[in-house]
Amino acid sequence: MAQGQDGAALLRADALSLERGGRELFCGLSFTVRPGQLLQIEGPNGAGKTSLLRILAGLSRYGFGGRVHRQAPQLYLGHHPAVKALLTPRENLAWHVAGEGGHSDARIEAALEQVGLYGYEDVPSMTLSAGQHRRVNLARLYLSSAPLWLLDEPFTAIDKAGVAQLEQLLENHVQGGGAVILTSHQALQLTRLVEFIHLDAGLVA
Amino acid sequence: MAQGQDGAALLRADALSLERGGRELFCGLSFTVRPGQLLQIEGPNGAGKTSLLRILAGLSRYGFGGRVHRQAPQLYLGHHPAVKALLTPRENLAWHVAGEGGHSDARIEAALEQVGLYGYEDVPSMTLSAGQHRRVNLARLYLSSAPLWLLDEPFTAIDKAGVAQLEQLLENHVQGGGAVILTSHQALQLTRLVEFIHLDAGLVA
Amino acid sequence: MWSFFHKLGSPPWLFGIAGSILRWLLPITLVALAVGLVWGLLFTHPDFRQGNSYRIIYIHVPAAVVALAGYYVMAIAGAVSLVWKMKMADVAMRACAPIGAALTFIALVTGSIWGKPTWGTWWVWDARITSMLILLFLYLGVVALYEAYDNKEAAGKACAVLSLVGTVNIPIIYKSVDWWYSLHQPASIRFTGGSTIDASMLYPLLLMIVAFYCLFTCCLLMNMRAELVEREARTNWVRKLARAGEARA
Amino acid sequence: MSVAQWVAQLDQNLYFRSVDALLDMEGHGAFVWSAYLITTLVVLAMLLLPLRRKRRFLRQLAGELKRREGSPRTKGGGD
Amino acid sequence: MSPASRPPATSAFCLTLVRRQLTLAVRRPVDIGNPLLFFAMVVALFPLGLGPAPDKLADFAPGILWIIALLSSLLSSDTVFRSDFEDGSLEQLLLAPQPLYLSVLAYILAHWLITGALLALVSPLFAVMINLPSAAIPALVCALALGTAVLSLVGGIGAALTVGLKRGGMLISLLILPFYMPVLIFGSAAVRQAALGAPAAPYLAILGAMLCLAIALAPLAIAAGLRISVDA
Amino acid sequence: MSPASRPPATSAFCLTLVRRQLTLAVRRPVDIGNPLLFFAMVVALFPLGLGPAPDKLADFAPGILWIIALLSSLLSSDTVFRSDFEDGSLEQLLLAPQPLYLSVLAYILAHWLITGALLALVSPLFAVMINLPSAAIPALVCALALGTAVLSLVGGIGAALTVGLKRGGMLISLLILPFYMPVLIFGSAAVRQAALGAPAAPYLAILGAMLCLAIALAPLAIAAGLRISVDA
Ligand code: HEM
Ligand SMILES: Nc1ncnc2c1ncn2[C@@H]1O[C@H](COP(=O)(O)OP(=O)(O)OP(=O)(O)O)[C@@H](O)[C@H]1O
Ligand SMILES: Nc1ncnc2c1ncn2[C@@H]1O[C@H](COP(=O)(O)OP(=O)(O)OP(=O)(O)O)[C@@H](O)[C@H]1O
Ligand SMILES: [Mg+2]
Ligand SMILES: [Mg+2]
Repeated sequence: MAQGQDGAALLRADALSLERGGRELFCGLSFTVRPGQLLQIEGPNGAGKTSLLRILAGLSRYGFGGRVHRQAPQLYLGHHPAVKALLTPRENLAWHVAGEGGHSDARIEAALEQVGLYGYEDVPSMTLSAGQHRRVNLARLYLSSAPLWLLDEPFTAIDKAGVAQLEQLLENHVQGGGAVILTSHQALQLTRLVEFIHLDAGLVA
Repeated sequence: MAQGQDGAALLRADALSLERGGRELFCGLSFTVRPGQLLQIEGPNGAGKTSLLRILAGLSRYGFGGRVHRQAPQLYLGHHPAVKALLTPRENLAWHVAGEGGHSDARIEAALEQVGLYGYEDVPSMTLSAGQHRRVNLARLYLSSAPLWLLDEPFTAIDKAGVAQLEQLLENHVQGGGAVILTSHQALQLTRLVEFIHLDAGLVA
Repeated sequence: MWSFFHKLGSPPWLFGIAGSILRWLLPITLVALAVGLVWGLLFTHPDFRQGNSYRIIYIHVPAAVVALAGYYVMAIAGAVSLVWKMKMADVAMRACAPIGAALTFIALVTGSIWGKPTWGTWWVWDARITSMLILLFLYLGVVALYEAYDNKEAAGKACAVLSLVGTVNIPIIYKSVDWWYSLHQPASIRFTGGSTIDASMLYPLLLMIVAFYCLFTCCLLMNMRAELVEREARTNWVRKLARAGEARA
Repeated sequence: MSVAQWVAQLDQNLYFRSVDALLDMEGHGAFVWSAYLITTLVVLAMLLLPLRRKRRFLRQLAGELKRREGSPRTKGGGD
Repeated sequence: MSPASRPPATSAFCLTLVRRQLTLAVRRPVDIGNPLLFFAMVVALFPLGLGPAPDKLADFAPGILWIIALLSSLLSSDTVFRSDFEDGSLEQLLLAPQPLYLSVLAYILAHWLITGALLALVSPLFAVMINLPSAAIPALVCALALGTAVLSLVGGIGAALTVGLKRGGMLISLLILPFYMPVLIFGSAAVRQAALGAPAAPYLAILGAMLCLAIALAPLAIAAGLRISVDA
Repeated sequence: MSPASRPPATSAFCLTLVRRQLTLAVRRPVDIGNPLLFFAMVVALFPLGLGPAPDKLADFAPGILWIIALLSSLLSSDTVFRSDFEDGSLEQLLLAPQPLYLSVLAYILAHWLITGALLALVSPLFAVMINLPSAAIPALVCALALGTAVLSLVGGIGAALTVGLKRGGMLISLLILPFYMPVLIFGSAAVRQAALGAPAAPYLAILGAMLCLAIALAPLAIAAGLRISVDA
C-alpha cells in the first residue's frame, strides 16, 4: 500500500475482501505485482482463487470490497477454454487474438505449432483431446503482448512435457519483464521464482 | 490372452486397435484386469487415453478393432463432470446413482460429506468452485458397488488434500477386491500398487 | 438537501421511516377504501345504460390508473439506481413490480368481468385493453427476471436495465397500439370514452383512486421493508431486529 | 344537523332497499360481487405477503444467529 | 467398495428421470408461469398482426393455437438432450443398467409435459381470448394433447441425431421435420370440425393412431441416434 | 513476451466477429434450417387451417408472415450469447480492448443476417404461396429487413440479460415480446397498405426510425446486460 516504487507496478490490489454465498472468503488482501514476479495463488478447493483472479481481471464486481488498480494490459485465461467445438484451432485462435492485435496467419500457425498442435490446425476442435483443446487456448500466450498474465489452472489436462514447456514459457515471460499470477493445485518446478498468496488465511506471503 | 486364471477377470481386452482422424493411435493392445489391480494409462496429450477408456466402457465403437469382454459392472467417470448447474449437489448425485441402485438420502449426504461438500448439499451447483464441481461427481465413488472403476483424469481441479484422500479411496477399493483403470498426467503417490499402460508405444507394460 | 439524499441511502433510516409512515398511512388507506366501496356500492344510482354492473368501475378504473402510474415509478427508480447507484432506488424498483402486476391483474379481471354483461363477451381486442395486457407482461417480465437471478444485486441491476428499456418503449407501444386500433376499428365494438360520468358517481370514484394510490404506497413501503431486511441480513441493525423479534415471540 | 338526521339522510340515499336486492343488483350481482371478491383477495395478498415475508425471514435469521452463537465458532467448510 | 445393491426397478429410475427433467425446467415456482405467459403473449400477437375483428380471429383460432404448439415443440425439442450431452450426463445415461428405450421415453415425457401438455391445459383460456366457439374446446384440448405428444417424439429423433454436432445427423433431422405436417393437418382439422359442430372423433382417432406408432418406434430411433451421437 | 502490437482497427475486429458467428451458424445448419422450415410449414399450414379461399388468405398474408418472422427471431435470439457464455468466450470479449458497443453490434448483425435478412430474402417465395398480391412484395421485403433488424437488437437485450441464468428459454420471450409489438404492428401495416395499393413508405419510415433508435440504444443495454450476466 506504500506508494514506494510504484512506478513500475503492473497491478495493485488494495484491501480486497470478498463475500460469497454468505461466507467471507478473504479480507484485507493487499499486494502489488511488479515486472518479474510470478505469483501463485494457493488454497484448497473453494478458497476463492478463481474469484480473486476474476476480480483482478475486472470480470467480477459483486460482493467484493477494496480497489484494484490495473496499470498494464492483462491477459486472462479462465477455467473454460473458450474453444468453440465447431471451429478449427486456427479459427479459434485467430478470433481469440483478434481483439488484441492483428496477427498474421503465419504467426498463428507458429503458435499452434509451439503448443504441439502441428497438423491439427484445421480439424474441427471437437475432435481434439482434452489436452489439445486446452492447448489451443494456451497458444494465446505465445502471441500475447500483455505484460501481466492471469492464468486460472493453466496446467489442467496438459501432459508432463507440456507442463514443463509451459513453465519454461512462464519463466521466460517473467524474466523478460512480464509478470504472472496463476492458480494451480500442482506445485511448479520453478520454485525459486515463485511467490505465494495463501488464500485460506487471507494473508499475503 | 491366455485363458489362465480368467475366472476372476473383471475385464479382458483382446487385440484392441484404434484409428482416429487417419492416425493409428494404438494397435494389438491386449490386457486383462483382475481384482486388486490399479492400472494407470499413460501417454502424452492426444495419445488416445480417453478413447481407450471409452472403448472399455462401451461408449465408443467406431474405428476400433479387437474385442472387449466386460465381466463385471463398471463405473465410468469421464472428463465432463456431468454435474448440472441448476441442480444442487444432492439432486445431482441422487440422479447419478439412480440408475445403479436406490440409495437413501442419508447415504447420499454422507457421500457428499466425505468429498468435503458438507454444507453445500443444497446450493445450486453453478455457484460451486471448479474443484467442488468435480467433487460432486467423485462422490459417486463412495456410493458405487461396481468392482471396476474407469476414471478419466479424476484429479483434475482437486486440491492436494483431496488428491491424497482420493488416492486412499482408490487404494481401499483395490485392496477390497475391486480394480481401477485411470488416466492422469499427475504421478500417483501409490506407486507401489500401480501398473502402467504406456500408450505412445502401443505396448502393455 | 444532500443530507436528505444521504439518509435515503441509509437502509436502517429508510426502514424506520417507512415503518412510521405506514403506521398512519395504512389505517387511512383502509378507511378510504371502505368508505369508497360502501359509497360506490350502496349510495350511487346505477348507470342508465349499463345498469348495476357499472359499479365495477370503482375498482376497475382506480386499479388501471394506479397500475399505469406504477410503471413510471418503477422505471424512475430503476434509472436512479443505475445512474446514481443508489441502492434504495433498487429496492424500490424491485418492490414496485409485483404490486403493479397485481393492480394490472385486477384491472384486467374486473374489466373482463364487466365486459360480459356489457358487451356480451369476456374479452375484446380493444386498444386500451390490449395495452393493459402488454403492461401486465412488462410487469411480469421484471418480476420473473428478478426471481431468476440468484445474486440479488445483479438481479436489481438487470431489472433496472430492463425497466429503462421499458421507459423508452412504453410510449412507443402505447402509441402504436392506439394507432393499430384506430386503423382496424371494427364497428361492432365502440368503447365508450366514459367522459360523461355523473358527479354522484364521480366523487366515490375519485375517492377510490386516491385510496388506491395510498394502497400502492403502503404495499410499496411494506415490500421495501421486507426487501431491506433480506438484503441487509448480515448487518447489525437487522440482527438486532431479528433478536428483538425473537425476544418478543 | 344531528347525527340522527344524518343517518336518516344516508338511509334515504341508500340505493338498495334490501340485502337481497344488494346481492342481486338487478341481475348483475354475480358479476359485480365476483369482481369485488377477486379484488379483495388480491389486495389482501398484496398487503399480507410482504408482511409474512419479512416476519418469516427475521424468524429464520434469529434462529440462525442463535445456532451460531450456541455452537463454538467454526469456520465454514471447504477443506 | 460399498455393499452391492441391486439395480432399482426401471420404473423408479424413469420416474427419477422425469422428475429431474421437470426440476431442471421449473427450478422455482415462477418458472412454471413462464411457458404459460409465453403462450399468452403469442396469442396476443395474432390480433396485433391480423387485426382485432373477433370473427376473423375465430376463423383462425384453430390454426393459431396449432402454430403455437408446433413452434414451442419444434424450437424447444432441439435442446432436449443438448445440455446432457455437453456435460457428460448422456454418457452416464447410456451406461446405466436400464433399458434405454424407457429412459428415452422419460425424457420425451418430460419435454411433452412442459410444452405440449401444458399448452393443451391452458388452451381453453386462449381459445376464449380469440373467440373460438366453445363447442370446439374439448376437441381442441384432446387434439393438442395427442398431437403435441407426437411432435415431441418426432422432435426427439431430430434432437438425438443432431446433439453430437454431426453434419449427417442434421440432414436427417431436417428430413424428419416434415413428419410434423400430418399432425398439424389432422390436429387443426379436428378443431375446425368441432367448431363447425361436426364430430371430431375420427380425426382424434387418427392422431391417437399416430401417437401409438410414434411411441412404439420413435424411442428406438432416438436411442440409436443417441448412441451414434455420443460416439463422436 | 512477444513484441507489442498495437490494437487492430476496431472495424477489423468487428468483421472477424461477424465472420466467426456466420461460420458457426453455417457449420450448424439446423440453426438456420429450423426457422426457415418452421416458416415454410406454417405457410403451408395456413391454407389448411383456413380452407384455401385465396382472397381470405391474401387478406391475412401480411400478418401471418410477420408473426412467423417475429417468432423465429424471438426463439433464436436466446442463443446469441449462450454458447459464448458457457465456454468462456464472452469473458474474453468483455476483456478485449475494443469498444463493447461495436462488438455487441457485430453479434447482432450476424444474428440478423442468419435470421431476419435470410427470411426477408426468401419471403417472396412464401408470399406467393399464400397469395399476397405481388405489388406488396417489395414492401414486404423491405419491411421484413428493417423490422427484423429491430427485433434482433431488442432480442439481444433479452439475451444479454438472461444468458447467465441457464434456465429455459421462456424467460427471454417474456422480457422482449412486449417490445416486439410495435414492430409487428407497423410492419404488417406496411405490407397491408402495399397490398391495398396504398403507399407503404410512411410505415417503412417509422420502421426505419425505430431501427435508428434501436441501433443507438440497444447496444448500450446489451453491453450492460452482458457485464451483469458474466458476473452473476
Ligand atoms: C378486459 C377488459 C378491460 C380492460 C383491460 C380495461 C382497461 C381499462 C383501463 C386501462 C382503463 C384506464 C384508462 C385510463 O385511465 O387511462 C380503463 C378505464 C375505464 N374502463 Fe375499462 N377495461 C376493460 C373493460 C371495460 C369494460 C367492459 C367497461 C365498461 C363497459 C370499461 C369501462 C371503463 C371505463 C368507463 C373507464 C374509465 C374511462 C376513463 O376514465 O376514461 N372497461 N379500463
Ligand atoms: N455466484 C456465487 N454465489 C455464491 N457462492 C459462490 C458463487 N461463486 C462462487 N461461490 C463460492 O465461492 C467460493 C470460491 O469459489 P472459487 O471458484 O473462487 O474457488 P477456487 O478457489 O477457485 O476453488 P477451486 O480450487 O475448486 O477452483 C466457493 O465456495 C463457491 O461455492
Ligand atoms: N471424433 C474424432 N475424430 C477424429 N479424431 C479424433 C476424434 N476423437 C478423438 N480424435 C483424436 O484422437 C486422439 C486421441 O484423443 P484422446 O481424447 O483419446 O486423447 P487423450 O490421450 O485422452 O489425450 P489427453 O491427454 O489430452 O486427454 C486425438 O489426437 C484426437 O485428435
Ligand atoms: Mg478455481
Ligand atoms: Mg483425455
